Amino acid sequence: MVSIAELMITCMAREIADGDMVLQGLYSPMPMIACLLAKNFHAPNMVYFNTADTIDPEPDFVPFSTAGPKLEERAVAYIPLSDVFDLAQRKKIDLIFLGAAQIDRYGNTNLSVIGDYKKPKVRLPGGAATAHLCAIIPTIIWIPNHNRRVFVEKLDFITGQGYLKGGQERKIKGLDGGPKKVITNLCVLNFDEETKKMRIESIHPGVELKEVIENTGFDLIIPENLKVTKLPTERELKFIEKIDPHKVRNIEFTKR
Amino acid sequence: MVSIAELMITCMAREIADGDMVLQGLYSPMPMIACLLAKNFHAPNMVYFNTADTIDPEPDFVPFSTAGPKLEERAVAYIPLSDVFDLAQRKKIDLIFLGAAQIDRYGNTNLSVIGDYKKPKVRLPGGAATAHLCAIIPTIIWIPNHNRRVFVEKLDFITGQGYLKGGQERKIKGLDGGPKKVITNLCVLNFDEETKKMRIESIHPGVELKEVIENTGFDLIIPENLKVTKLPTERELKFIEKIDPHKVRNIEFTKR
Amino acid sequence: MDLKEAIGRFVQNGDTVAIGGCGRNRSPMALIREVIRQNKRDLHIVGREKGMDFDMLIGANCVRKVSFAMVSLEEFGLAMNFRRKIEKREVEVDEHACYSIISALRAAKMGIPFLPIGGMFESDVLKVNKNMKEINCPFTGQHLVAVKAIKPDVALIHAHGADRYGNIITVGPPFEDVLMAQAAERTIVTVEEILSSEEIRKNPYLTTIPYIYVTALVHKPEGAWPTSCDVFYDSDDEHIKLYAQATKTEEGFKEYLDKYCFEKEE
Amino acid sequence: MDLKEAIGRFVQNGDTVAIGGCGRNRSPMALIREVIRQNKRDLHIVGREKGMDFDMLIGANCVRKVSFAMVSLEEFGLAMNFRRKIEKREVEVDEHACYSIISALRAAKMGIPFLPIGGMFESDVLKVNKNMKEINCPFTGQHLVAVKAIKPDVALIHAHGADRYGNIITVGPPFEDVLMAQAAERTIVTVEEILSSEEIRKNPYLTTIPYIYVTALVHKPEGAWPTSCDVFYDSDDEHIKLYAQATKTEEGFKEYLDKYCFEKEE
Repeated sequence: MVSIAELMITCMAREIADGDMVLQGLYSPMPMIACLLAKNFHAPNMVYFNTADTIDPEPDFVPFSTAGPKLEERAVAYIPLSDVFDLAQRKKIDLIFLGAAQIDRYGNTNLSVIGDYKKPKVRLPGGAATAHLCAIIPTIIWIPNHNRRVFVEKLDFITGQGYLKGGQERKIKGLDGGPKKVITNLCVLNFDEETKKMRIESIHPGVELKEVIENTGFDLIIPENLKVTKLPTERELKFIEKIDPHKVRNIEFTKR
Repeated sequence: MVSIAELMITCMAREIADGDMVLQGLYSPMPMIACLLAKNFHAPNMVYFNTADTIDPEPDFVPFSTAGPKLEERAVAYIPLSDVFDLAQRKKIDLIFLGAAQIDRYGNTNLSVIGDYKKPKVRLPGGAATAHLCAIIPTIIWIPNHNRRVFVEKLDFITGQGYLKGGQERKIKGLDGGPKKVITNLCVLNFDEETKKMRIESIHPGVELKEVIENTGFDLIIPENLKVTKLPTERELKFIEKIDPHKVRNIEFTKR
Repeated sequence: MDLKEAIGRFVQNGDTVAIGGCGRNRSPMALIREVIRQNKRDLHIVGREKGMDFDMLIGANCVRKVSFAMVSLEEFGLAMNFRRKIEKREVEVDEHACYSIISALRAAKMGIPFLPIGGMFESDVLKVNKNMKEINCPFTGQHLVAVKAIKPDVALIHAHGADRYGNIITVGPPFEDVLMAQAAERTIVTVEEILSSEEIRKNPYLTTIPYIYVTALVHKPEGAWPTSCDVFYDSDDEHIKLYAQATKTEEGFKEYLDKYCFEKEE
Repeated sequence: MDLKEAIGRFVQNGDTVAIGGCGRNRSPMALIREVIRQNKRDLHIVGREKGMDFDMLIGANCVRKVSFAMVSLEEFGLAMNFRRKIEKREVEVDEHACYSIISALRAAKMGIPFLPIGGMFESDVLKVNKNMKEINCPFTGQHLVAVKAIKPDVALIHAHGADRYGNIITVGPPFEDVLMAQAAERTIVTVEEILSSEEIRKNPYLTTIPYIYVTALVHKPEGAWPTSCDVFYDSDDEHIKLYAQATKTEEGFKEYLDKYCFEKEE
């Protein structure tokens, strides 16, 4: 039995190519495990940066806090996050995983406020690296709760730059990088090359297309041959279980 | 018998007040020894920075290269020179010792070229920290060869900012710091408070006023009661001998 | 020096205070609690990705303005004091990205009034934040964002070891701790262990924050509790969970403060 | 990898080359000699306070342009090749102060096209250098100097130890070595010792230049000779004196090169 966390982690790991320089941020349990998974399977030469300021740690198990001391174990070096951001500014970072409280059809994200900025209904935590990095490097957005409160027609605030108003606007405005995929608990999404509108790439096993449509507050592009998300292999699952005996991977789904 | 190096070193050391943050640069043998002298005598709480990127080293003897490994011994920390310059930019550094190939009556210095800049008669080594630091922090200029080729009416090139054209010009231009003293093999010089013209503070024992005047290519202000430079004490001399058994202090006077 | 004297002498009402650590790791919690006990007011707090430290100071009414890229209790939920005070407009918001906070501190460390950076464009964060302005490179014309320096009056940091002169050794991640110490006018550091001066002079390459940046040193083992301190201890997640639950109401937070701050002897 | 392959593959004619070390300390001399043996041309060399390394490259006609704050043989006199070639106008001069060189490299490291600094005003260096421009802060109006980034194509560095992946440990002064490695597109490092990966992973806080910045690693004991390498060896001042005397004439320098560079096996 594959849990949704395990499936999402595997989807994230598969976005990492061998040799990529990848950054995992704070409160990013699934990306953390995805990085370790990728490095131990198909991407041994990836460079793994994280919020514990280390490079390529080899912890025997993962911590709950994704900036926690366990992520220092057997690292080859410390690197302050500032230096990683410098590398990003030089377009040397290939990927970062970012979250979103709201997302629109063009992959713009909100992590700042629900309601009016000056008089918010809900003050959210803030976007961390989002507003800087989404303008310059490729990103993967992960969303553990695919529903209409998250997938909205219009954002209350743009923290993270997606494809802005779609089409070539992002390019015209001189931004680099941009959202490559959105990985949720229901499906994997990408963006149409022309319009930059969100498109279903694959639906997770057991999920109905209807479920995805109903839980999305805007129209998704549905491709002709809808794929089913590839499951993790037995070996991948075993690795996840080994590296995460305390089920850190589930903390976005179940209360601790 | 006190050597001229020992006298100049003592003069430099006396410009360091307890608690000062002081930087010694490259090819600065006498300032290096002056810093160690001051720290071991009247200024135990000074902070000693140097071109070996260390803080407060306690070498058993001084190296010939003033960025040499001996200056790492028993330091409390390494600090890249970039961080020291950052401190200078925040006006936290109290003093740096700088040299000069030419100097004018207002303490402007040339370390770049003799002759035309684009077609120089002599291309000099360059000012190192000079052009940046002379605009922002107090400086002491040391000159081991007080003569008319060095003390000139007009510079070929202003590397280091002194009092510019004198009077209040430096202040008007918004510069901070500025040259406090010029310490030579003949005398100690300072600057008139109003005109910012160079003035004799004291003449070294055994040197005639005439000698100073003849070796200076512009008119110096001569105060009414001309002082004689204070000699190092026996204890100071002993310390210099102990810390400098290889006579690094003399390399600006005699060939190695 | 003890906590009382360090905070009493070196943190003033109205100060801009940079706070070390990241998330629930190596926050200077003993110093934070002392700031609250001494009822400091109108602080402008500055940090990159913060948690309970910021939330406590805000909840205890110490804070006028908050400069941040993220404030959260991670899996334990929103930082409720942060949320409440901003929704009530009782705290001024200076919202940043991680890198713009870092750049603001780097500018202060370098003694320059701004630093140009190459991201942020088209984010509403850039639109609402008056401390960022779009500029062009004087050489290349490249479109950039100027980030205004944030100069901390004081930095609060927890570290591993130091000699009595304040030469600090950290063996864990630097976070913004070193940068904050370099950028601030004054720096207060709590440490797990006091080392001899001889140990420091034997291995000067281990010193991460030289004494020249350190104003006050307090020997305070477990000074980061309930956050983690690398090789010394992990975060006390049970306690942070308790905090998250307590702060769901203002009353709950008050009870928490009474028990774990005002009545705590340290 | 050996010297030949490292320089052959990663240094191209016309490259901007940042060179580590300071004065006669920890210059990457074996790499410098290999650049000369391979007859690289039109290089733009960059460093803060340099000596024999710059002078040799200039004398061997490898250099088109030199960015520097000082080039000197200290007590052994002027760097005569540097002097001659500039007086003959055969090398382009990009004269800096220490801090503006550092700032130009810092800008490259950060990926921004310029960095503002707060000194240099009223120096003729500012007047003659086209890579510095006076600007005003967009927030405060403060008068500043913008220093244009210098992006090295390659950095040459000598260090103490590394594992075979290129995680570098330096225990001496950082000089600009770390900054150059971070700023450059490619970095070539010679080291005194090769360490095991296990040693590196045991103490990650000792790694000063992580492998991500290192393109090529060459195990080259005494790779800094005749300059110093901290705990390993001091500078060979007799040899530097010999160099200073040889370079008094162009013929003398040629003989020196033949004997100590072209005929040297390393």
